[in-house]
Amino acid sequence: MSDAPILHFEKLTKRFPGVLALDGVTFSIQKGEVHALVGENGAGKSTLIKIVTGVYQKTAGEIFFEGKPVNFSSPHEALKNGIAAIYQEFNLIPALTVAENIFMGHHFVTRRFFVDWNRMRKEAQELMRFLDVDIDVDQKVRDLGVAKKQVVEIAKALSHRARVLIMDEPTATLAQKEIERLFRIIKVLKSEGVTIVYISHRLEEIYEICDRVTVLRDGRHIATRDVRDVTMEDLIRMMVGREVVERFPRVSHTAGEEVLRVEGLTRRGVLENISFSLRKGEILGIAGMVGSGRTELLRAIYGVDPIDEGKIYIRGKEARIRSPLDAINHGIALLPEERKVHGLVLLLSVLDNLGLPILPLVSVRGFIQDGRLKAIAQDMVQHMNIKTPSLFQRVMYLSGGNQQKVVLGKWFARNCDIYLFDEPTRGIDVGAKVEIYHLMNRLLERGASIVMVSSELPEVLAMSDRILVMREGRVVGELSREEATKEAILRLALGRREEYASVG
Amino acid sequence: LGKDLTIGLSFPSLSFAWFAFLEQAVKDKAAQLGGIEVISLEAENNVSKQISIIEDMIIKGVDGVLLVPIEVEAVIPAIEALNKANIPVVTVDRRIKEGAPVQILCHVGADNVEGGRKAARFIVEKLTEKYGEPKGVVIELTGTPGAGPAIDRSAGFNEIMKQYPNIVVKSQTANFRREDGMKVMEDFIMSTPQIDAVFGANDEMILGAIQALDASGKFDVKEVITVGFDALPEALKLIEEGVLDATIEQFPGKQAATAFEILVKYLREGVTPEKPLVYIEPKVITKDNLNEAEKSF
Amino acid sequence: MPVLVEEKSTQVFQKFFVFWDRVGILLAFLVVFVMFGALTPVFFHPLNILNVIRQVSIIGVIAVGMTFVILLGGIDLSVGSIVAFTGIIAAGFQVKWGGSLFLSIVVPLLIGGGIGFLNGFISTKGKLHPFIVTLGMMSIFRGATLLVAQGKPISGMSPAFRFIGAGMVGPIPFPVILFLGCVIIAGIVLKRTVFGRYIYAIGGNEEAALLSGIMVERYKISAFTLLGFLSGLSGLILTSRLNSGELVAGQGYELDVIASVVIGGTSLMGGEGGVYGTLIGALLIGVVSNGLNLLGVQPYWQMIVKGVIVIFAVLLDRLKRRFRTA
Amino acid sequence: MPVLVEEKSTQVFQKFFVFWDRVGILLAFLVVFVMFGALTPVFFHPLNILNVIRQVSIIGVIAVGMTFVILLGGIDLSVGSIVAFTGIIAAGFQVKWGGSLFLSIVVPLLIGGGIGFLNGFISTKGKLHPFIVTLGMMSIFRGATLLVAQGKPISGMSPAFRFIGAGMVGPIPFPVILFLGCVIIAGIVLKRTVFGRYIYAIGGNEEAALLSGIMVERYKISAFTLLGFLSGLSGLILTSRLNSGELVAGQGYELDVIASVVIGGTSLMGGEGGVYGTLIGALLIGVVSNGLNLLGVQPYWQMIVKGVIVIFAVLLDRLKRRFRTA
Ligand SMILES: Nc1ncnc2c1ncn2[C@@H]1O[C@H](COP(=O)(O)OP(=O)(O)OP(=O)(O)O)[C@@H](O)[C@H]1O
Ligand SMILES: Nc1ncnc2c1ncn2[C@@H]1O[C@H](COP(=O)(O)OP(=O)(O)OP(=O)(O)O)[C@@H](O)[C@H]1O
Ligand SMILES: [Mg+2]
Ligand SMILES: [Mg+2]
Repeated sequence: MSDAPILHFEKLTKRFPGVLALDGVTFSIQKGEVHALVGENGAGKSTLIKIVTGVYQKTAGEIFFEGKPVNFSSPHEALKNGIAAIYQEFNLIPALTVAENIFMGHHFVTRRFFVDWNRMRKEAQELMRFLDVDIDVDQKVRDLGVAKKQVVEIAKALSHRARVLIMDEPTATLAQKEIERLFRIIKVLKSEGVTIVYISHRLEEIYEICDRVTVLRDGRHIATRDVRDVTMEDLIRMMVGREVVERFPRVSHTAGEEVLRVEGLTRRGVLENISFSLRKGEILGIAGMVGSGRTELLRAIYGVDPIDEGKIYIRGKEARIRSPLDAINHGIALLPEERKVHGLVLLLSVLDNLGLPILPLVSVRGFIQDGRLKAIAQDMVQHMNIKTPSLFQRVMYLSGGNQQKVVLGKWFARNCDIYLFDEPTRGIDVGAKVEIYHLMNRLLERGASIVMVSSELPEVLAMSDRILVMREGRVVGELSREEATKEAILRLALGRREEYASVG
Repeated sequence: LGKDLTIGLSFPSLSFAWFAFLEQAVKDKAAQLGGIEVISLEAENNVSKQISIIEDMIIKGVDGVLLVPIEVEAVIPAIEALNKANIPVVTVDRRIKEGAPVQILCHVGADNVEGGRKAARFIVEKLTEKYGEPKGVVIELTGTPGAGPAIDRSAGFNEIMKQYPNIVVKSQTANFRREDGMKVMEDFIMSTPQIDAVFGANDEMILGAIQALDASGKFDVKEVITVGFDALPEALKLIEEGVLDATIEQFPGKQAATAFEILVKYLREGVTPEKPLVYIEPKVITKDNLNEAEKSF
Repeated sequence: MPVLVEEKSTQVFQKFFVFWDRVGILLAFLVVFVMFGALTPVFFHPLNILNVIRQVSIIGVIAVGMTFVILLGGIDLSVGSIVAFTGIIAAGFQVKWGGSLFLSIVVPLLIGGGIGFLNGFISTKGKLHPFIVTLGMMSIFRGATLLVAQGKPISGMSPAFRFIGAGMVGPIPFPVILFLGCVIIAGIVLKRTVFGRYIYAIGGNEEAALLSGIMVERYKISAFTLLGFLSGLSGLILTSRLNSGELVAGQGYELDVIASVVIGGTSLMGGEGGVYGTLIGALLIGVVSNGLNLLGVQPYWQMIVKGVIVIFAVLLDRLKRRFRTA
Repeated sequence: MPVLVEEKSTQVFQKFFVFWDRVGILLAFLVVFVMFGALTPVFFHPLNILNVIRQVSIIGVIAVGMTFVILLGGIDLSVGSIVAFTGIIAAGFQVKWGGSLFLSIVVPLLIGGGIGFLNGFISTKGKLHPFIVTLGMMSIFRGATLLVAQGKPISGMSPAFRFIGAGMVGPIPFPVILFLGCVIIAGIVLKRTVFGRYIYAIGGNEEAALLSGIMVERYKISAFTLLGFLSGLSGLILTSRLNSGELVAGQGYELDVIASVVIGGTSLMGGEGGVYGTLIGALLIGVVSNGLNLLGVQPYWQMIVKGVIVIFAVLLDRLKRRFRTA
């Protein structure tokens, strides 16, 4: 590691209408290091990197790249100068193939304008091998699950062979195995002299791979330290500005009667004969590897995707759920996995998004009672600590984590009996996570039950009463709170112990 | 079943009632002559569609074609094709360009330029009656910009009007549509304090303009000299009521029937018409000669 | 509690942007308005103003319905044909089929709504883009109009029927009242009712709306039905105003109507916009046409100037985006 | 390692859907084609087939360009006016301004491209929806056409010029060669070149394309320019075929052109579709019209039947979605 800063920020400031996203930030990133960028949701991390890559233009201050002041006007320019980024949100073209997506922006060219498909595919396959994943590069991105999409994003960033690689929450959508793989790759890149800027809310990861860490809060620079020199408690305190005592505040309840039973649910090619039950007041965790069908299971129960076989019982009675509205009428709520695609209406305000599922409840003869709606929404914003200039801010202008909170808040506002959570704390900061866990506890107290799909094993382990493990569209095991360990889950999820196979 | 002749009829558009009369006249004549199948196709006022239609008729193998060209020039390639296929063609109403290197059995039509002139002369006459000399403000509502009849009628109209320096002509297009005639007239009513006469290049436009004048409260429709074109039944009715002063009759029924007869005679008996051009003189229809109108009721 | 930087100035900013969002096209409109007024004084005459609004009301009533459909991310090309068909039906009931005022008003409105329903039903259930469905319907009902009328306009309405398009309430033409009434009601519906908010949600993100428990298809069909109904109303106004059921009625309306909505700031992608913008958009088109006529500009130049003004007006409006993202 | 369930059968499925995706509208087309052939035998005659393709080529050439623009998520309403304007310019060079064959071909093409460039430039730089920009341009260039021609058509082309629209190469009409040539080249460009792939990328997700380092604006402008150029080519073909520069040429083309593209399966949302579909879409429209003419169906009924066939054809095509999501 050399000492010359490859990137230096001097009093960098960014103002959006109504928001000061970055407020005179000054720090440097050394050449060849893995530099972590941490901070609460809305601290300004994504904004910072988007200014570096030319997506946004800075309001004031300077950026020095390799000692020279730069001001990229587009990502195109940044890429040409050797700075590549994986952004927080997917930037893939659903209708194009994996290979094309990877080489988007620098197609391999043979004779002048023509695409060299063979070379492109070969190089894509090589990248896949390097990443140690099994993705058909000719597949359309549309047909990939979230985790695979993230892998494609990583491959895409790697394909530029950039000198600076910025990763904005690359692991938020990955499961354990892929994360380990990513870390191996980061280490390889580092040994090749690539500088990496790494943003994550999973603080353990910082300790695993990063050399130094910079903390932002409310758009201001708080500190830049060697990772060795700070404890996680210190880090959290710097981020949040206060002490966080307990990271997984699970209060145990005695589970009540059965509220949901799924029997032999099958969706050809995706889900195979799945049975389980959920009792009042419990959290049922669902773990599994990428593409194991967890998302599909929740969607099938919620009536989004049609099922081929199987029955769903709610409080003992068979329920015919054909649409999300049917599900909602049965007291079921789904928190979808891809917030921008399934969870939010980006053009609409925080108020409108929070109000979406509850409009009929706060209206009289079709007319919305504005006061009631606003009161409920204001309450949510406060409870969930959603950082927004006002209730009327469009959701598209919120930071990723705050958007996720709006998705959650939408359903907390409506009393449901059964909550299906798909990666509920994706991209949410440490402090806010605790808030969400508290809220989940409160839901349980209220008599609701939760099915929680999560790729974050510590979360699943700490919060679940029971854990189902899925693999290849089947349930391959059920672990009680006592049996559940990281190793046990991984063993089932990876399929090394066939005797656990298929319950039900 | 016993039809020995198939005749194609191609005309611009059925959305204008004038062509509906023309089509009806052809069909009546066909029924009267017997044994003839008429394939009538409208071209949505689109030149290339009309050419396609004629090409399709050739392929279908019609015996003869009765054609109302949308444009004087653009339809010539299609007539070339008809010639090549040895299918006789009679043009009705609008003539193709003079001197075009194509064979036309006969043209039966009225002269739109002459119609325009007649309308102008009528207005001049009325203005002279009113003021003792030809002067005043005349509104001209022209047809769809660029369309053949619009060009011709306006050309004839202005040719005469130019001879009278004391007559001010204000022109604006109303696209041959009643709605636009009304709208444009409403705007003229706002901008023009004095309006002595209005000429609509078809009856639809003048009918719209009359609605506007009537509703304005500023002009008395019966006072303003109004002249239309086409002699639609509605216009004739207004003439009878004394609201509309005149309309130009081009005798679509007579044109169509004559043309059709010539074509059938040629096909059945091999008789070529004596005159290659049959002009049916356009006529100014007023309250005095209402019974001369074709569609009198 | 999230502490915001510069809470105060923020709100001022917000307010300004919300204001500009609303007035953007209004400003452009005022520029055009004043310009014409300066060039030809009679333009400002109250009678002329009412004249313009009356002229605009026929397109405007449809544009109100189109706002709903475009907010949903849809489009409807059949509106002009619906105008013609319902107009002919109304004229038919007035003149040929017994002359009942009631039937000649109610039947066309129902038919308009019915055609709209079909548009919505076929495009949602068949998962076809409404562009193509309504293009087909446009052709079908243009043909049906000619068929019903047998190629001839139908004229001669009763005085009661003529009130719809030509009547006055005090100094105000009745169509103006109908039009502005539609705008106000639609404004309230979009802003205050569940139906309205759902329209925005569906237009913004159909999937998210579906997962939030909104019956997306039902609302889509409703919006198309509403548009069909309002097109029928426009057909009544036009027929009554012209005192005749016209065959070419409504031809080309679809472009004017969509232009009104889009100039008014509603996004063709759906999810953004509103009916007050549409009002301004429709007025802008009407005012330009009226102003150019008053000035006596030649038809050829009218077309050119109209095109230029439309582009410049929206450019002026969209300047706000500059400010916003800068 | 994540292993997909039933990898094999999945791929077979995939392949089938890709196939159906491609042939969907082809199937609908064949159904219509065979139906007409059965009703009127002359329909199948080679001369008639060539006749239809020639008729279609004027719209078809534009539709090829429109495919690029719609793939980008754009739209262009000005194509018909470009046809008229370039046609008049060509006729002007042929008849009035010296009669140079070279100028009367090259200048209109350049002007077409130039108008297209303007469309693209104003809509991308001004961040305006191309719908409204091209609507304005449609009006501007219709007016400009009338102005240049002083309201009268210009006729009398040289035989060499007439070859473009009326010439034959062996038994094949020259416009057919031009049209099919455009389709093939466009097909290759879209499939094999960087330009083509970027068109899909931008249409699929503009922001992602931008963040991936694609110069989005440049490609958008290029696509509009290409469309303008091809509209100019269409204007040449039409003027040559009619032997006259017509003022009302190209009126209403925009709807036929867009319909061809959409019927051919290209999504109005952008990112999906292709030019072979457009070929089928344009042929379908041409065949329906030709077939109905050959059958001698009455005008009123033609409109109705056309509308019904278009809707049913796309419904038949879209059945595949049923299969896919089932
Ligand atoms: N385009 C925009 N317009 C207006 N405000 C914006 C915009 N983008 C971001 N912001 C605001 O800027 C602040 C910083 O956002 P940023 O996305 O950088 O946060 P972050 O640190 O990445 O948070 P997270 O961990 O949730 O991703 C937030 O308050 C956000 O609402
Ligand atoms: N629209 C789709 N079309 C075809 N295959 C799909 C589609 N969506 C998902 N799949 C496939 O179905 C399988 C299950 O995906 P799903 O997203 O449910 O997995 P998961 O367990 O939730 O994993 P993760 O969300 O972590 O990716 C995956 O192999 C995925 O590629
Ligand atoms: Mg972020
Ligand atoms: Mg998932």
